[in-house]
Amino acid sequence: MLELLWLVPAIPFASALVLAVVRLPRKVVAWLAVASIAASTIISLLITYSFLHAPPAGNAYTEVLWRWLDVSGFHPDIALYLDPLSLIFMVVVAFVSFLIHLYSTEFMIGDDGYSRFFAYMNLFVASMLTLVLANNLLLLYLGWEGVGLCSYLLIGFWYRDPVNGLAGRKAFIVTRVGDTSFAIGLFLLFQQLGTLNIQDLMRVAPQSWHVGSGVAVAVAFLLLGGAVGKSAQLPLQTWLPDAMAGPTPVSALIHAATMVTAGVYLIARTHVLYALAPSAQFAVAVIGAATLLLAGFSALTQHDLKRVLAYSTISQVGYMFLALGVGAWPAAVFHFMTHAFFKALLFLGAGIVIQALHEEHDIFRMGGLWNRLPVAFWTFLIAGCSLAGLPLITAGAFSKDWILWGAASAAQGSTGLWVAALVGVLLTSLYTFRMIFLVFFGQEHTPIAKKPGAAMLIPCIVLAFLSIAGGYIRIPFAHFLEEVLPWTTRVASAVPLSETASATAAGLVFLLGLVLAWFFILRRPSLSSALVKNPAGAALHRFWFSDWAMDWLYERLFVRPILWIAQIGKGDVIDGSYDGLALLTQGGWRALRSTQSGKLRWYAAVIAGGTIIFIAVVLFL
Amino acid sequence: MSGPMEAAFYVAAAVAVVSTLLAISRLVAVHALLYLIVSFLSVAVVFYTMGAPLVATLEVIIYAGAILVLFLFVVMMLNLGTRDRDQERQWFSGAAWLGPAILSAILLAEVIYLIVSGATTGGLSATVGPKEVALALYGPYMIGVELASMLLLGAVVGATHLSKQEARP
Amino acid sequence: MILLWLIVVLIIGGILAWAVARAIPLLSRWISVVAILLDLALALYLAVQHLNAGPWLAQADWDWIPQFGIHFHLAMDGLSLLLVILTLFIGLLAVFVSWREITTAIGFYHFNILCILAGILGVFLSLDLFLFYFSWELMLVPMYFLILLWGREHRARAAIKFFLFTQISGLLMLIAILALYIAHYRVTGIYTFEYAELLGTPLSPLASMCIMLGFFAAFAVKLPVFPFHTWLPDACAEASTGTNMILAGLLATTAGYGMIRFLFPLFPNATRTFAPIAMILAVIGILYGAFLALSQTNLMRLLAYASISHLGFVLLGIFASNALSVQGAVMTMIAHGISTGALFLIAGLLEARTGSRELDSMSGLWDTVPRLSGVGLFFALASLGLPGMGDFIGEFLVLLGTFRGHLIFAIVAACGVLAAMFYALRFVQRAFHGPNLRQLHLPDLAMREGFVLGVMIVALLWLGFYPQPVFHTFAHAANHLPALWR
Amino acid sequence: MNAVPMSHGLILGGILFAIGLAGLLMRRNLLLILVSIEVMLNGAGVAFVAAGSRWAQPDGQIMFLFILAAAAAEVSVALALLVRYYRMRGTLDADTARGLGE
Repeated sequence: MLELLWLVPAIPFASALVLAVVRLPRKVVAWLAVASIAASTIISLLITYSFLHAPPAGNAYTEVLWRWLDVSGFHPDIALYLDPLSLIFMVVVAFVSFLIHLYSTEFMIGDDGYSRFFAYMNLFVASMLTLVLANNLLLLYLGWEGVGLCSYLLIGFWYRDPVNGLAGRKAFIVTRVGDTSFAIGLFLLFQQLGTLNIQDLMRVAPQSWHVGSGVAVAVAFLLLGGAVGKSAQLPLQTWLPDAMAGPTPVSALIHAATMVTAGVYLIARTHVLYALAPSAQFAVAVIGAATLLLAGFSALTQHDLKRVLAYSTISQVGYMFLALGVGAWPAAVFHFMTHAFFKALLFLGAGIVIQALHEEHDIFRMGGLWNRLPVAFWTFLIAGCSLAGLPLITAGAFSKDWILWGAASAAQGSTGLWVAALVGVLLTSLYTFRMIFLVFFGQEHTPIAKKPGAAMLIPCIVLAFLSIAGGYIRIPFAHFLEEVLPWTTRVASAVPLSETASATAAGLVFLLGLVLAWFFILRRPSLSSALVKNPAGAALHRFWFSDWAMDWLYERLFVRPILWIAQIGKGDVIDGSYDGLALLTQGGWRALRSTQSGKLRWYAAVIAGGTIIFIAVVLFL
Repeated sequence: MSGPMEAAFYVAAAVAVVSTLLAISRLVAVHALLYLIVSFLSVAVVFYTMGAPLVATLEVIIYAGAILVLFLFVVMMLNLGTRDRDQERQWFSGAAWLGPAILSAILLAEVIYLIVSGATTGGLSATVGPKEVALALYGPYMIGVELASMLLLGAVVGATHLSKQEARP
Repeated sequence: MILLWLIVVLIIGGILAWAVARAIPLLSRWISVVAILLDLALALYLAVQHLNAGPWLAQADWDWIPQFGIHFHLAMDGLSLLLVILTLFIGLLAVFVSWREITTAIGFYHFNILCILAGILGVFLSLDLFLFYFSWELMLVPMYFLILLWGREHRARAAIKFFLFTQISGLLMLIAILALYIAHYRVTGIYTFEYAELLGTPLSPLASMCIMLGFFAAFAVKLPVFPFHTWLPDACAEASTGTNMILAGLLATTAGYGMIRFLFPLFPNATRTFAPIAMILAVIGILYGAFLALSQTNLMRLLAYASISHLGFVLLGIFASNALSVQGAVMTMIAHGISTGALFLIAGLLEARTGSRELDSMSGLWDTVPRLSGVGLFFALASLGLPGMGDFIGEFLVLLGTFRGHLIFAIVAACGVLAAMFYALRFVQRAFHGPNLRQLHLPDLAMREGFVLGVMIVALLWLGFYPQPVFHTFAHAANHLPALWR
Repeated sequence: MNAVPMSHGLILGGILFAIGLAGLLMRRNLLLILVSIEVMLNGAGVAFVAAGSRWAQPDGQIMFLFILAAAAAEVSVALALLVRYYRMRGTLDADTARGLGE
């Protein structure tokens, strides 16, 4: 069964190729796109089954397709690597992709770029699966860039509006900044260890470097740069909110469930390097904690439904980074999985709402939808609770409690990080219920235009189920990952609180957020608007609303200088120097031409003068 | 110390220099040409004293005779009058002569320096008669003679052509 | 013998094409196509027949001017073979592109194209420095005519600029060749231009450096290397599409080839001393080209600057001189020839449709020419170094190799890859995306155009996913160029 | 008898040449410019004859003959041109004698 692994990325890729080249009717396009992902999903489930029942030797399976290139000691293969970590990512990616594709067949039905959309989406899935399954970092990089490309293409999918194009370009460029750091990390790794095969690297690195060695730290930081870009973490998070310009299924698939967690995957995949570089790992934790708080505050102030969700995604990925940073590896992967379910669901629900309300994005112009879009409401509510972490029931609560516990107890954990994570829970709960209350409760502002059909509702229901049930597999999940990603616990000092206490605190904080949201939004809306009107509040609101003014800063720090340099360089300064040479020649020509006066006596005089000089030279030199 | 020939050389040389100076500085063309005749004649004497009788004769016949007569004819054809003399004076006024004079003086100085510093010993005594010249001319220099004749032929044709075209306005 | 035919076929084809053009213009085009195809067949035959036959796949040597030790010595190894095939491929496409665009003096146009190709082939095949120089100059005059006669508005200026730059640098190379020739005579008492014999000529460091710089000047102008690049944008902005494909795609490869074949083996020490400077120029060129491409409004100029940026990688890779980077440089040359050729082709197609080379006059073309736009997007992505295409393999290897010894250069150059995004995406977005402001209704890709571009896409993907045949072919050549990496 | 040194002959030639040159540069009258040229040629001739005399060879004199021929040819053509020019422009000013080819 395992040898079918190559089909998992290959089928979507082939389908993308067909969709890009051949012009097909809509029905066929939809079938082809969904069926290819379904095939991929089924194969990956079969592989999972066989992997669980008859684990291959070493609990890992490598499939070499062909030797990519072989140049003087550098010989990466096109090869896939399956172990519990990549298996989890593969299954989640394939499955969520399948659901979202199904959803898209209906969501995008009116669009004239139907075939193009699915071509891009399939290409994305293929790239993402390649990324996850790659056995060497070069192939991983290929997938990495591939998903970035698809992200760019899909954000700017509605290309007629230049704003979308700009958002796509921003996303591509910002993530590519991180990718450059990633690439340099690859150069450094290869230079030091002579290979890019991930497993070889993980085996050789601890032998070559001691803990905390400079090279290890450098490599870890460089890879972190790539991860930060792709996962929209501080300081490269600014592209993700703008990326919401793309169609909603794209936001659900790429900018919530899968691509933005590629950074998490990368760090988890190379966790050995981070173990060798504690300072880099600590940086991961700090970045995660800072991002989750910053994005949480920003989410509180947004008007656009999708932007709320975007900041929420940034914040949740921040949780995963926090988990990675403290050494709670499986918690990060677990949170990736639950987050994929509930955040995809939230976006799908948002898509239904937005389409129902004539492309209305402003949550203040929504309201009272709970009985008019019942399925959407209930699934959205479940996903929201999962996101906010309704204790004991939802998957999100399980994964988040696990991360909280890790922040307190894992190797790099500390009370400070734990508190940060706890504040994050409050923020999450606040903005989630603010959003839910504003969208589904209160007064009706906009009439409904369109009710969702089965193709859009079934994925929601499935994901809603998973958003709850997904949490209960925590124990087997941890067990499954045990070998690849062991939980690292703190050895030295005692942990000041127990796991139950941590979870209880999180539950209480969740409730506090819920109540506060209810109070400010439903009970006393005037209070919240008064808060915003207050000058200090207004300033803070503006600050948070603009994502801590990071865009403003980058615009002045990078974009404008670059454009400015490009603009002044437009005429090619160097060419100017050649023009100068030409002018000089021209000047010389003019000077010489003036000697050709046509005066006979002048010529004679010049000849005489020349003779004199010549004789003088012969005589006296 | 000083034989008659030698004296003749120096006297003739002095006359040549003075008359040439006068020739190039006259305002009236005819005057200039007359001084030039004097110059040529004295150069002929110089040639004679240097032992080149053939050349001396030719100098008189061709330079002083033919060429200058040509000049005189032209001057006559042009009908130069007082207007031209005034014009000439105007052109020649001021320091117009200064630059050329200096230039020529420097050149002369250089040439003299060259001659004096070079290995130019020996005197001008041997007489080379017309016979030797003629033998050499029609012996090794045959080609040169032919070329010179071609040149003269060309000059004849050219001059004829130019004057003919002029005749037909 | 077959090597001679490679060149002769092109020249005969050119003369024939010129001769028949007045009577039957179409025949002239077909003769060119057939001549190039015939050549391509010959090259492929050589590839198949002799690939594993030792360092030289084929050789041919005649006395030419024996008094001066000048031979007509042709030889082909793996490196030449790769570049010959690339040349013929791009040349074929250049002929195809001109089908519609060139309507005046068709015969002379094809004669020039085929002459240039013959010159380029001569450069790749000659092992006699005199013959090399001869071929080098043979490329020049037809190119001058191509720019001058079939160019746009300011073509005369561009043509003269091109001519001056290449001619002056070529003369420097001639002086260097003669200096080497005489230096060799002083030591051995033999007058010869033969590559193999000149290889070990002992030179003082200063002489070696001066002669090397003479060669470098010619290669640097033709590549083009940073401060000597300004002829390329001007020429590209004025010349016709097919000419541009040759200008940016092929002339650069002759320079890269020259560096690999002659510069390093002949002057191992001088090149090593000079390497840091060359690499600085390369890195500056990468960034400078990218930034200038960002601000251009003329599509051809934009592509020319982009090309300068990419070719910086070739220079960087060659002068970093280790196995990875040099092979990366070769790969970059090949992939760049294809991808830049394709981009110029697309720009030409856009010009044919919209009637302009200005980006400002294009917008939202995806609405009306989706296929052409899609292909344009593909090649723009290739140009920004997306993995899975040839450009990526080349540039990645160059950087990987450079990183070994010259960390800073590699890092700065990697930022150059980032900068490539700016202009590539700007091109895509200005031309294809956005609203269709002028309400254009244009014909999409025609059959022939689609076929040509399709072949190029396949070639580029093949280079991206399975580049091994290229490296394998080059490896044969690399083994006897020991000075390349140390 | 043999007291005139060769250098004096040469110097005489040089002086004549220099005077001719000075005249050539000073005068604006084309006729006098021609006169100056004759003087210069003459100076050269003196030098040749002096040299020939020094070594008792006919070559110097032969050179003078060639100079003579050249001078004759030159003068005939030049004077013809001069006359035409004067008819055309009404002046012999060398400085205004431009654009003859037009």
